[in-house]
Amino acid sequence: MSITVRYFAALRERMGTAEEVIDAPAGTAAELVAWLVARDDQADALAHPSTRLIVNDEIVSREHALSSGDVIAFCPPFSGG
Amino acid sequence: MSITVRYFAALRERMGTAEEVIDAPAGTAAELVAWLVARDDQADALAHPSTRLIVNDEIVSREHALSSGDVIAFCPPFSGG
Amino acid sequence: MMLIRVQAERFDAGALLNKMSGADSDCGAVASFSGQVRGGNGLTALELEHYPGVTEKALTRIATHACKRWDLRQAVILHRIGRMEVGEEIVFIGATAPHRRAALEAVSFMIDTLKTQAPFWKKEFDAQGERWVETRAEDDRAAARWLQEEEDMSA
Amino acid sequence: MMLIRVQAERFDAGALLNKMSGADSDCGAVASFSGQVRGGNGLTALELEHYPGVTEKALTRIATHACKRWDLRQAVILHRIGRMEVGEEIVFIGATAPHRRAALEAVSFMIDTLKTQAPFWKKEFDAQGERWVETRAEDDRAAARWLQEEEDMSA
Repeated sequence: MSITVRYFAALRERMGTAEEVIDAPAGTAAELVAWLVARDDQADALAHPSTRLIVNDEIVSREHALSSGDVIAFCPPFSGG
Repeated sequence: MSITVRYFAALRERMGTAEEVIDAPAGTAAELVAWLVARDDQADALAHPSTRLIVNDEIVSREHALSSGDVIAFCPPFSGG
Repeated sequence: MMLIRVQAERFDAGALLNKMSGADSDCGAVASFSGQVRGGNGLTALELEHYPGVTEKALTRIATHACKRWDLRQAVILHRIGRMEVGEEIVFIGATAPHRRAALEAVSFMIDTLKTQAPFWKKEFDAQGERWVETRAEDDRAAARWLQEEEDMSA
Repeated sequence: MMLIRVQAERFDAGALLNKMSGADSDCGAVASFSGQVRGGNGLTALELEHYPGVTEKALTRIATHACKRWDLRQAVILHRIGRMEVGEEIVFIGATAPHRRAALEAVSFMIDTLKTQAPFWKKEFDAQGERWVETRAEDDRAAARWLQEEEDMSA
């Protein structure tokens, strides 16, 4: 299925891109992370517990089931204000 | 002894004056209040527990001993801000 | 830096805030509180009386206390006296600090303490006449809370 | 009334404060917090990244939450993005209310919650180079305190 993946801040720099559209197997957010890490070791930071997942603008858990067309963003801990 | 007495806000209006210099017998602030009430019934408000006493710019208790030349102020509860 | 002022003239809260913000680049946090004459229940004006000299001492004591308790760079207390119409400013409290918690708590502390420790008296005017404002029990509790916290900390 | 804005342009905190103060004569209390780039440890600039769209939603949720929890007339959250030099403003939080406690607590709540709930990221620049700012454990605790209080109230 087609998933748009976005990376922010330190994760954007680590992944070397702000956004990519990938064709990944159906599954949960955790399974997508495993798929990304298998593709590229650098992606291990996405698995870190402090990384927050936002799917279609809502914070979700790693058990969240993804659907084709979803936009998933990987976010380091927020540091605004 | 000579004491300057100041009245503020509602107490000023009740006593009909902002300041007077009186010749009162030596004693505590409480004794001065009794002397003022004996002189004029209106002064009973000075004896109310919510009335604060300031002598020479410092808040004092009713047991405070007055000296000639002191300035004593009778203050209703504060309501600034 | 402390700024304590009691004045009849109106003041510009925004200008005060900007002056505080610009004064010190070592300061990440600026907090402020301003109180103004609240309309809505038929109130037309306020009159503020105070005890000259004693008021300034009380405000200085409050700001000094705040500077001791929190790591502040600036503490500002400005209070008007005399007659004020609905919507006019009465009081401005401000604090700057390296960290936000200090600035926010110091501002709360200073306005709470001012209410019960500084010799100001408010008279309200409306169509029915005039009356002196009574202290609200809530204000006494707010001020007492800070003192209780200090006792707890030093216990 | 709620004002939520994310912008690259500088803003005038004092003008925002005065605009809030003037908007509603039914409001006795105006509280504000502003954060600015703190110098002093060799820091020369900040860069603020955010998640467009999601940030605005998060800030709206925070302000709406504050308006439900306290009796507010206005809630303002303004946050800058992009590059900022030392001394420049980063964020402005404001609240007006009939009573001071509501305005003061709502401002504290909004800045504490923003720190952990809005997708902003800060990068610091100094002579040594650049680095992403880590969340401080203290910030997590400050935000958690408000949620805990709500649970306690509803328990």
